[in-house]
Amino acid sequence: MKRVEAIIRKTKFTEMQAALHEAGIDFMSYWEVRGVGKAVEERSYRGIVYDTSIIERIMVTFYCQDQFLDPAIKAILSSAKTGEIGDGKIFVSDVERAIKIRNGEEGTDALN
Amino acid sequence: MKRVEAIIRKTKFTEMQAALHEAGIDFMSYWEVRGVGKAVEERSYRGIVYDTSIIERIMVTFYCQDQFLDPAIKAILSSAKTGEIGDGKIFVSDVERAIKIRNGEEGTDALN
Amino acid sequence: MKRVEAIIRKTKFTEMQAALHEAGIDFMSYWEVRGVGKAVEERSYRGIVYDTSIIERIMVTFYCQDQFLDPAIKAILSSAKTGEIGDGKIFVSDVERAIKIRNGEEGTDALN
Amino acid sequence: MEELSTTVSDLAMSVDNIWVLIATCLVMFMQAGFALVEVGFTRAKNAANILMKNLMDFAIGSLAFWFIGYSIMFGEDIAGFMGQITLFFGPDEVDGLPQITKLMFQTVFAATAATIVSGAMAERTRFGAYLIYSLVITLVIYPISGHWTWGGGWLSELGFIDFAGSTVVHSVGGWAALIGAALLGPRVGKYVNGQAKAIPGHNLVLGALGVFILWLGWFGFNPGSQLAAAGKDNAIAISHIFATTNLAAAAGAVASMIISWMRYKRPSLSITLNGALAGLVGITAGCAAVSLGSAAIIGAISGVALVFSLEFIENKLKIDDPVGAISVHGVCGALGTLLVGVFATEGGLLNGGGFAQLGVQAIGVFSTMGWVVATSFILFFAIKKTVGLRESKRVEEEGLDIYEHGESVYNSI
Amino acid sequence: MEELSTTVSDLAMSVDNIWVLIATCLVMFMQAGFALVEVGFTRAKNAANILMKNLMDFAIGSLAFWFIGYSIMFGEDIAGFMGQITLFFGPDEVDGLPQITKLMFQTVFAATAATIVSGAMAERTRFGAYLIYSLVITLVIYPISGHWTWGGGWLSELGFIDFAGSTVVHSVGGWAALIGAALLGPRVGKYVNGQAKAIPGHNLVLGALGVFILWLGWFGFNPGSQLAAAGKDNAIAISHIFATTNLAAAAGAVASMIISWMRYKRPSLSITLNGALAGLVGITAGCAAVSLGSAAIIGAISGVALVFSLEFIENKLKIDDPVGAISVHGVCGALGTLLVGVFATEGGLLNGGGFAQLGVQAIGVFSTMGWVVATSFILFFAIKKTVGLRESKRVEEEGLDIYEHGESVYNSI
Amino acid sequence: MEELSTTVSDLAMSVDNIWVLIATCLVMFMQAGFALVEVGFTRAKNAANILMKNLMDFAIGSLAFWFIGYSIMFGEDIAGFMGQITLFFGPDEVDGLPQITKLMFQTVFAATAATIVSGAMAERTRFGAYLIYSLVITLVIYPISGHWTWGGGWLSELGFIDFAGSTVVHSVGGWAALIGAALLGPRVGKYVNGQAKAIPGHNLVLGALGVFILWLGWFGFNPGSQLAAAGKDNAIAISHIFATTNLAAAAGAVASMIISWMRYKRPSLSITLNGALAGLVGITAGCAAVSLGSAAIIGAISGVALVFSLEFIENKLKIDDPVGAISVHGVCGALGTLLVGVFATEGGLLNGGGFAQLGVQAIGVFSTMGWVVATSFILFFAIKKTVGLRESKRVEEEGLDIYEHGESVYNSI
Ligand SMILES: Nc1ncnc2c1ncn2[C@@H]1O[C@H](COP(=O)(O)OP(=O)(O)O)[C@@H](O)[C@H]1O
Ligand SMILES: Nc1ncnc2c1ncn2[C@@H]1O[C@H](COP(=O)(O)OP(=O)(O)O)[C@@H](O)[C@H]1O
Ligand SMILES: Nc1ncnc2c1ncn2[C@@H]1O[C@H](COP(=O)(O)OP(=O)(O)O)[C@@H](O)[C@H]1O
Repeated sequence: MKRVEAIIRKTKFTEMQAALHEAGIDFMSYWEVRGVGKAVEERSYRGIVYDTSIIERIMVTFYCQDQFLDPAIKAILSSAKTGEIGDGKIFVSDVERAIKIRNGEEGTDALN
Repeated sequence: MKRVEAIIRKTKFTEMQAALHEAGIDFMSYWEVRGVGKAVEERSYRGIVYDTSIIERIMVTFYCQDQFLDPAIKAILSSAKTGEIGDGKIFVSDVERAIKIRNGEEGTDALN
Repeated sequence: MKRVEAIIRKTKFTEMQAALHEAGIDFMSYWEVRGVGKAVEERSYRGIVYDTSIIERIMVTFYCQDQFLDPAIKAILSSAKTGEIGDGKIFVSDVERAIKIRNGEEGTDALN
Repeated sequence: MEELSTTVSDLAMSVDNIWVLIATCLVMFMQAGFALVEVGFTRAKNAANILMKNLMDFAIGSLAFWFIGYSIMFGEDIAGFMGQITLFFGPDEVDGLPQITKLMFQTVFAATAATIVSGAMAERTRFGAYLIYSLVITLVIYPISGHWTWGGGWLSELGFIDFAGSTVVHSVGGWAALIGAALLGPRVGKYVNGQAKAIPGHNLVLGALGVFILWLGWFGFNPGSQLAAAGKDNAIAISHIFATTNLAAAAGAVASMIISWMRYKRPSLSITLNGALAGLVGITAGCAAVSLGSAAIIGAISGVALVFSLEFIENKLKIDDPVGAISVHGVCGALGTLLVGVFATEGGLLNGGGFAQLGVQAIGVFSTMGWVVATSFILFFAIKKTVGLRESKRVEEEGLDIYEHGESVYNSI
Repeated sequence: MEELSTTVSDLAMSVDNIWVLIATCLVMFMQAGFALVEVGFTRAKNAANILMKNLMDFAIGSLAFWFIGYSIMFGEDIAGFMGQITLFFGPDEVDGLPQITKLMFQTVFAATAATIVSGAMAERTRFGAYLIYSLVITLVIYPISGHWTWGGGWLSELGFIDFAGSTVVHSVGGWAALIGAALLGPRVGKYVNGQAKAIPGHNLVLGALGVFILWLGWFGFNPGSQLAAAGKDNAIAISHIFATTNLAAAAGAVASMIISWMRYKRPSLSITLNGALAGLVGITAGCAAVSLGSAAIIGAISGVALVFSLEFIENKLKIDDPVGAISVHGVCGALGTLLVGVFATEGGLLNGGGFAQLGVQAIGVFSTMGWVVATSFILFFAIKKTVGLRESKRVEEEGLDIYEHGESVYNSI
Repeated sequence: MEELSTTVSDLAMSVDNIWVLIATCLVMFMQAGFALVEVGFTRAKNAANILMKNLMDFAIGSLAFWFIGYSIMFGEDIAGFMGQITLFFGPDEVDGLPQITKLMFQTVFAATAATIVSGAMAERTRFGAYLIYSLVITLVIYPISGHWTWGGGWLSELGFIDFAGSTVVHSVGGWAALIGAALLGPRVGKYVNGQAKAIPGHNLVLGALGVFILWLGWFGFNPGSQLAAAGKDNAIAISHIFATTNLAAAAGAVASMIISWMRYKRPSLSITLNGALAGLVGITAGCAAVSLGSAAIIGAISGVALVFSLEFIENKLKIDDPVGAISVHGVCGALGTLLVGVFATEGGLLNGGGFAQLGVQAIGVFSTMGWVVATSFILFFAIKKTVGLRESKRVEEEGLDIYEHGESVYNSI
């Protein structure tokens, strides 16, 4: 069982959700984060002009069976990419247990 | 040392916090997320009726010693469950190190 | 490759970002969380006085190569610490894969 | 010469007319103030519901009051109890003021009474049930007790003083709120083992803006109730009322801030905002009858009473009133009306008038309270037994907005 | 005696003057209402852009209308088409009212027409392009068609009734919005495979506050358009207009709520808010010409029409209008103007007046529409081909605020 | 006949009275505008604190100005320096206007002066210290310099022109803000290695709404200062003032937008909002004395000056003023007052009046500045040395709301 964390552009979420759906991933959770990265933007506020590398991004997390991993990554790469700096990253790590609260089911059954 | 991530209904947070307290878990962090899942709701906006599976949930994360894990899971299952679709999931993974910023303590001492 | 999660005071973010930069960490994502911990504050609302251990914190997450880990932890400890209850924690876990969305690069190249 | 004299008297009427119309605008704007206070002092998940209720209070109220409410309140007196009904009131005639100006001014007052309840019953009432309540209070409950005092009914005969409606408007709303909130029961999670829990409002900036708007609107509510502005006496009167209103509000805010500072160790914004409103409600009955100094004292008393009333209703009565409407409008409205008997420049206890006026004030306060408690109990009870008053626990927990209205107020992405 | 008589007539003028100035204040405040509605019904990432557009509509509009707009609209008639231009209008003279009072009252009306468009073109228009549009509509498009009806032009000769501007102001804004939105194309993601998607506004509390402010402002817009308050007839008139305005708004809100309840199974806040505005726009033309009952009916019809118009424009025409400006101002403005021909107490179809007035109303509605559609098409097309009308996809996706203004409206830390 | 003549003159007074009372309402509403601007331009963690300060400015100010402030300012002149004190001013008499109307109108002006400071000292001042300041400025500092110009004091003898208070009100607030902010020092994190950092406000929608409300309120502030509306001359005057006020605001907004566009490459909302206010403050002194064209120019000059003043104070003086109050009210208030000497239709430098008036204007501006700088320095210094002016670093970092008031303004769950 894997946990996939993808940090993406806010505007790419809908497309990515559709692509993940194609790849068999129907469950996920996401929230807004601010990212510090290479993408730098100019801002001004009341006369102070400044550069910021802090930009708004969405963190999407989903937990899936190992065999869904590669299609899911492909789906993200194809849907969330613009090719410009600031597209974000995908991180994969291992998860030991999953439990569905509604009925207490464990393991892969709990993933969806 | 384990990291537990529970995605639950917003309204169940207070009850769950109390139940976790009983189970010896007094430290946690949480934030609001949006979840894509089986629970589907109907919305309308300015004349467009649509279904959405995007619902508001809370992501609760806590880090605990291994022996607290099972009681904690039981506590969540008993307090955050309604039995209806949308109750959410619990995911457990492994954590390597924990450090308390206040005094630099490491290991299980750092957990609380 | 490690994932570092640090839960810190909101006001310490800017300092910590600078310290991490010194330690070679230039990429991170953060968001606001509420923490349940030892720090207890008194509040009142419309005549009800109550204590709460729920306080606002920032969760900072970054993924880095193993050799950056110790300097990064040191940087956090030195910059985000006030010595008073409520300073927060650092948790480290293992990450298996990292992929850069912009160009599909994998591994340590994807981290920055 | 005669012609000129008519022109002048028409002109005086025109001045009265624009004064009352402007006051009507200010009072109408109070609807926005109430909406903001209520939405700010409750949770985000019920914001659409509250906004709808406030909008409908005014929309339905405008139609209903025009339909029969106005004539029940101001129609020819029938036995001191109510007025003769005229359907769809609105002749294009002048009777002191253009008749329609009076209709409009009274409409915004009626809507104020109705809207007070919405805050106390917030976050758990079925929307349909609320609409029924809102219709009935504007059609019947408010106009009848209003007739007693303002429409030439039995209380006005007695000499009951309620210049701009501490009792006629605010207490009516406040007591209906009391009954409604009591019959509904507290919100899920409000009391845990009999102990009241704080459920902080989601946006106090909105609440504060609402209070500023209400304070502004009260400069229409009270000085507008003079219903005239032309001539020296009227000019002095509205100016006096303007000042009593403002001083009472100021004193109410300061007093409640000080009390909150003493009792809860810190000056509380949520209390102070309510305190300003308490001062305003408190002075409404006596704004034309008391001196500036007395006004400040009445405001301060209201501000102090508010804090204790909030605690009493929350901790002793265990009635859950998310915005404090019962304390602000019911309790301080009644208190302010009674205090007219104490402070009135003519006839007040402290000005050598004895207990007579105070007695009349008490009769007015308690008879109106009795009427509203009885009728709104019947109303809410009937609603409860038929269409149902309260939302299901599930809907309440997830928020009324999504289940009742299919919309959420705050959206991202 | 003569002196006294002059004093009295000056006094009457003074009463008219303060009435119109106060109405000007109320209408000016509608700018805040529009800004809030537009910002609330769109996404957070474009909030600074919308606020800037609304602020600039009023700022640029004030300067431009003073510069030549006012005189084009109200200057001495040239062939029924436009007025004689006077640069920087503003003599310190009285002509019925102080001339500058008229300038100010008309300025806030002109700014209203301009600002309507901003909502329909929200979230994707280049800021510079918008400024050009805003300047041209206030300088030329609005004053010329305005002259036809209010400035002594050919429509006023025909007997076209548009008391406060359902057509002159609202439809002008609405049709310009239609053309602008059509030429711009829909926002990214609005239509997926030809199917309209909901893009909910980010803060409906702001939207609701905006609607309350607009409702308030309309009490300046319509009764202020009487341009007088002194004397019995004027007093009755403004009072009547006040009531028709309010009843139409109330009926519009209730009607659209009911329709939304029936069609979408739940009473929708976003629809009901628009419904109140629809009622207000609908009654604007006939507020002085119809009875209270007819006003309520016109409001209700507008509220119903609104819902179907929103659907039609969104699903059939596939024009993306984030705030519903085309339906509210264009469609309900035209409809309300036509309904004067049906409901007018004098000359209305239902009051035995035959089809004559209705015919004239239709001429007014469609000629104004033709003018605006033609000129704004030329304008937007010219902008499109020169400086460009629409932002790049990238900027639109990330939000106009950061790229156009370098600022975000909501900030934490 | 005689009777009729009295009726007419009473009627004229009544018209003046309602005009001034309505202006009072508009100016009172500016309190909400200031609260919104200040809360919007600062961070969420200090929102309750700012709202409390604004509420208390008005509440305490109302009581204090009634107590002795008004009579210090307008009581019988003592040596050109201050008025004779009368405790609790408020006789129910007419002297031109009802005396209490004057009290109310001046009260809302005094509260305006007080509230200006709150923004400049935001996010780091102790609440108790602020209350002391607020009390002292309304009781003493403002009334005394106000007396010089408006109460029959020495500046009015000289012929100093400050019609509605660019100097008397705004600069007084602005210079007190300067001293307060300087003595407090900058917020934690504002200057890093001597370099100013942006600390963006948390909600510019609130800021923009505040600016719209202030713009509206200014139509009471300036035209209301005529203190009369009846008669041809007054009608023309208030109408003229209305227009100069509006054009200056519009020009200020446009000018500052253009400058921000040139200097920072994008049209900045935060600057433009301040620019509109700069134009309003700038025209306040001369609104009755200059032509419409001059008003637009004064507005534009103020809008341009604003941008450079903001930069100068932030980068050169290194005084941290979160909302720009010093620049908007202090600098543009002084500038606008001086420009009366340049543009006044009668006596202005450009209208052939020579340097005389300009000299007098300079005396007025700098003597008032001197008074305020001196007294507020003493005041803030005394507070600093006794109860303490500034919150601890810890409290400032975590936010004043929780430690000072025990409440947070935004709550979820
Ligand atoms: N090592 C990392 N740890 C945590 N978040 C990261 C890391 N690298 C990138 N991110 C997130 O991804 C976002 C985009 O990264 P950025 O470097 O700007 O562009 P790109 O991914 O195209 O190289 C950042 O703003 C940040 O939120
Ligand atoms: N595999 C998953 N990965 C991430 N989040 C998930 C996953 N499965 C469920 N969730 C989260 O849990 C929420 C509830 O899940 P849902 O399928 O609606 O109900 P249930 O858990 O009762 O089956 C989802 O909205 C989502 O936020
Ligand atoms: N075991 C844990 N799991 C998750 N979050 C934790 C844990 N321990 C602490 N935190 C987070 O760190 C914050 C600070 O912790 P607290 O106990 O108040 O102070 P300190 O870290 O100084 O002991 C908490 O509010 C919570 O957000």
